[in-house]
Amino acid sequence: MRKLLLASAAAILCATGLQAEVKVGMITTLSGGGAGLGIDVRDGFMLAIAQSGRDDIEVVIEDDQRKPDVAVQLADKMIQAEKVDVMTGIIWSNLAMAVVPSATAQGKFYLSPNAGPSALAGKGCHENYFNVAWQNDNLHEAAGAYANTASYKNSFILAPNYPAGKDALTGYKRMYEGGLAGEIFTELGQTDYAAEIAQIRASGADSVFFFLPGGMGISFLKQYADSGIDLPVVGPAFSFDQGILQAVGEAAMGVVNTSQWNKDLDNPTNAAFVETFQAEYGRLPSLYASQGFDTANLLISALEVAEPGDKAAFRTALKAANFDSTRGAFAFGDNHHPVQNIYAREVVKEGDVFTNKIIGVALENHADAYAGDCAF
Amino acid sequence: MSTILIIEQVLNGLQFGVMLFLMAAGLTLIFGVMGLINLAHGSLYMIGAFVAAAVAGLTGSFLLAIAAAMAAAAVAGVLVEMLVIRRLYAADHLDQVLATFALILIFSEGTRWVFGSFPLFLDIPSEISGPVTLPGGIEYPLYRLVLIGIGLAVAATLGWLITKTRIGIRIRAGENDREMIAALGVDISKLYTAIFALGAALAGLAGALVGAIQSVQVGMGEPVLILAFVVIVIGGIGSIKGALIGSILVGLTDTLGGIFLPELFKLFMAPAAAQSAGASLASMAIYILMGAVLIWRPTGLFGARAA
Amino acid sequence: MIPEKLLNLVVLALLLAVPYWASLNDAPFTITLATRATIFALAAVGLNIALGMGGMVSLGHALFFGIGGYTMGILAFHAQSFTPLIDGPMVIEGTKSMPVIWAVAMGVSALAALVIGALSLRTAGVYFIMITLAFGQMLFFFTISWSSYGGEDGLSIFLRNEFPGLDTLVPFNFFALCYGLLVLVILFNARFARSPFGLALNAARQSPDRVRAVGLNPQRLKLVAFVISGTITGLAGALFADLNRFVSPTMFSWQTSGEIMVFVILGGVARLCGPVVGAVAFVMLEHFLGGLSEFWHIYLGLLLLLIVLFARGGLVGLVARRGAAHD
Amino acid sequence: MTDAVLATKGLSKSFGALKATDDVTLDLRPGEIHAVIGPNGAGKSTLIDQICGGLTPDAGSVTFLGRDVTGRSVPARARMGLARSFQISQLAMEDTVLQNTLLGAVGAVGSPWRFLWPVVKNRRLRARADAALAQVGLTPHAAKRVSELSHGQRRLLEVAIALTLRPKAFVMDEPMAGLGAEGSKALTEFLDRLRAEAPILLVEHDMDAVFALADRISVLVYGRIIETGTVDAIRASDAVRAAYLGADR
Repeated sequence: MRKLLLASAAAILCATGLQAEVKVGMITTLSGGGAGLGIDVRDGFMLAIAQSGRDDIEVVIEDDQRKPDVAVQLADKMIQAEKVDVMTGIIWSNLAMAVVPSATAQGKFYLSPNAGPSALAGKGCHENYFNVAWQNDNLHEAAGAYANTASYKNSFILAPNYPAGKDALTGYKRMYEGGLAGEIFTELGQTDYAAEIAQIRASGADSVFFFLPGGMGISFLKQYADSGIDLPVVGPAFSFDQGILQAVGEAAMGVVNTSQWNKDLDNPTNAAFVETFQAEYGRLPSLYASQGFDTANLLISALEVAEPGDKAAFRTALKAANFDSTRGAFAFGDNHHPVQNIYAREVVKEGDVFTNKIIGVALENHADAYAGDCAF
Repeated sequence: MSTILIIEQVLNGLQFGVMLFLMAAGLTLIFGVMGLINLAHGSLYMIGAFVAAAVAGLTGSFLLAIAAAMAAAAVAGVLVEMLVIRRLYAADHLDQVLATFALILIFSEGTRWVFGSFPLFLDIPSEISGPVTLPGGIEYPLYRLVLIGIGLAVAATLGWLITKTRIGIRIRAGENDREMIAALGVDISKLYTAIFALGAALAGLAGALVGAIQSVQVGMGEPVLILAFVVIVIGGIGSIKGALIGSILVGLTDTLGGIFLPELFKLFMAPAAAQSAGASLASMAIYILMGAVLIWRPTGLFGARAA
Repeated sequence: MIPEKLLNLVVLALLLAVPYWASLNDAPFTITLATRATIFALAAVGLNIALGMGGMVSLGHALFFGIGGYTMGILAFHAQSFTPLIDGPMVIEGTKSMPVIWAVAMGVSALAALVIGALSLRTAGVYFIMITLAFGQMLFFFTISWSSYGGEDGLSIFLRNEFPGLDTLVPFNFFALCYGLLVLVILFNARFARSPFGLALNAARQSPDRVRAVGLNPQRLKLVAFVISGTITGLAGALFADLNRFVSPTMFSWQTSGEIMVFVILGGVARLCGPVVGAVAFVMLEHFLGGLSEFWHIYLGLLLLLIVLFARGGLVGLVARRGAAHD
Repeated sequence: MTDAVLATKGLSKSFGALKATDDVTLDLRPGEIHAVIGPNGAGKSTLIDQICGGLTPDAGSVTFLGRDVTGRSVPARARMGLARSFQISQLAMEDTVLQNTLLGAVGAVGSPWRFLWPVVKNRRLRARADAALAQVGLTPHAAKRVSELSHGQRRLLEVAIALTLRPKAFVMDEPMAGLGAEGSKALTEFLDRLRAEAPILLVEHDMDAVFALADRISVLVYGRIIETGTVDAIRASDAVRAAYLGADR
């Protein structure tokens, strides 16, 4: 199966002789420290394309190295040289902000498999921009909502000192009704959290909320576990996805995190996805992989109905979101961002592998706070 | 803010500092003796962490992992020295910067090629995990105390090595006069390789020790590298004593700056703005410290040699 | 081996001819690549004045590149959002006019270079390398948390800025502007190298004692060269921001400083067109190797190593002999 | 004393416990060559550095053209017309002979802040440099790189650069060092003519040259001047004999 898929993907990539009808440009992070996320999105996306059996979709994949200027250059290449119809793939909000406004202004459709900056959900929304993952605040809001149900009264909250970090704390506070024991902005890329952990210990908090994506979260959790503090921790799924959970190890056990997806979500699409992804790539899928998979299926569902050349029809087809999502029910709000359930998950160990288990719904049919500002 | 919290933060700064020292000591030796500016030192740190994670995963032994990390980093260091660096001793700093910049690219992507794109797992052995209670009722992670101990022990050993032993005399002689020690019949190229291996092993040790409480991932070496450079520049290039004092200064500035600057700003600003402005200033604090030291003493605190 | 002058002409002619061909054959991305190379070349020509002529190994030139970029970003951001840059008794508006943006970018970069140069030139050698790096890092961390202008997200400018009498949205037109500036700066550089100042600066690098003994202050010569160098790199930053219609703190990162240095050394230090050759080669490598393998940085690293170890004069040194030293 | 072009008074400089110069008082009068001799380590280089401004004395003063210049920098003294040559050639090795000489002219005219016009096309600078080269006889080598010159030619180039400053006084640090007998002889003859241009403070090891050229000689031993006088007086001095023979043994 693996060989077969690679062969077909290669055939698609090379587009040998056969005239592809639809060209998709994927700009994502495939090298450097953040490559794991991009690779998951790409693999999920390509799995869905292969499963659809359509050989008229050509996917051009490029590595943005997580550098905004490289992403912009690649976007120019996709639009000017490859003349793609649809773009997708970007992981990071700052790269999305660099690429998406100009791509949509040039008449391209953009389907976001991960980043959902607030600017693109509110005033800066665009009719050709569809977010298939979440608005950035969503998972933090869900964490705030979960904190209420767990009756936390005095949270200590921390995030890196950059826009997404500030959005995270805003998102948590939007839903959370208790008081704050402390609020800290850490340095972006910080690796040692001893100082912050000491402050948490001294603050008299009853819970901790943190948003520290990637390696920062791994470092924080390991050090937090070692500090002997046993306040409950809650955070968005980014620090607990399948890719990095193994690197955190025991330290993550029992932590509650919020996600719009989990591998035990009970629907047939998801069960098939988890099984085929694992068979194909030899690892469990992460939420990024599920987002890539859903993005591709959304695209395919729209292509069944309309051509990207017919913009109005294609847009309507995308808006309908008439595909089987790994998340079960899936719908777009008026600003083309998802309206979806967000779950609380708990980190558990299955055999030797650390993974997540759904423990409840944190927010039901949740849209984002910026939709009202959006007018196409 | 309580006294206990302040003491705990000072310990944190100290621990951060001694880990920086392990990196800075190698850098400053290599610069002091061979006049080489090695940007790829961070890659050796990364190699240490990755090898430690891989060996710990295979054998389950943390001690074995650390030994393997030091050995692997030393071997990588020797290889690099013999294949590349050796040709650069006579070259100017510019060539050295570029060549070792190239080595970073090769090491980073090479590591990703071998170990994949996902972070690796490396944990503290259970015997030394968890907190202990210090006199005065401070709860502090045992592992961090161990790190402080190891760091200070390495510093003491290096000090002894440099001032009291034969090889140390040669190293100091090499700093002062290369021709002279060659004339005395010391095989200078072996001495250089040995120093490079020592520096690399210390970087590997730091990578393995820190890897246990941080994320073992590609690119983890560069931020530490830059901090280590800040350290040796503050301390004065070539001086082990300078590296130790510089490390602790940087460790304390970084840790305490992050805590106290926002508090300070809260005295005259709205809390949210103060938090953000204080954090911004804190992230620049060590660079401001370094700039100030260099403007005050252009060759660092203990630097004699105008490089 | 061919004379360096001839090589310079060939390089500059090719850099113009390829995008011109592309504009006739509707290959806009080739023009984008050429523009990128041109702007990188401009930044590197700036660094080359400090590095090649003045012997100042600055690992902080990303700072000027970033300042140029943010000058453009901030001015254009205020212009597109119709908010004044400075409010109060004296209102300063943003602008979308390239010449104004360039002038401001150069002015701000020059000022920054003056302050940073004056402080950094108290040190020498590795200390100089590190203190320039430190200044770059300060601004990098500052812009990451500077939320009024997007912080780490950066700033997007929706439309390219305007140049009187030219439609800058046409890719070739914008390329031509950048190319024109590059040629101007190279011409300036060529004359500058032979001027009394260039002569004195060259001597200040090789033998500061001699320069002092004839009554000149080598530190002051170097400082002026550093300011000129930073100003040119700042201009390149403003153009780069306009090419991408986007600025972010990445422009300030030390890797950017390293890359600008790579352009210079790859091409050939202190060669007039060395930075141009280096930048073009880098952009082409990035484009073609990047398509070949996701681990292309390994090949790039190996190539750089080979250049440093076996081709000290860079690419220009491989094909051209140095022009007669005095004419 | 008042008519001295260059004079030092009580110059002292210590490095730790070592007194490199100790209460050195000497002067240089118009038209003369005043030689300073002394065994190795006598403090000659330290003395020159203090006279030219590279080192600040711990005590004492330097007077040049009747003005106290003790606090002035090297470039400031050079601009007043104090020209020096170095013991180890300080030349821009990658540049040509003409370029090196032009550097002197640029410094002499005091305006390096011209960025656009080629220095070789500047008539004023060019005339100065050409004249200086002609004076030392290096005109045929003007287009050579310094790295291609012989040792003796580099010495002459040092002098040529000094000449472009139209100096009021020369300070020369061992100009004969490393020259063969032939070269020394030629340079000796040249310096003999040069004193008409400006007086020379000649720090030199080569005794033949010193005895042939000097109007007066000062003997520096362990940082102190033990004797100053005419050639004959120095030849006859017991103190000098003792110091030299003592030092050499």
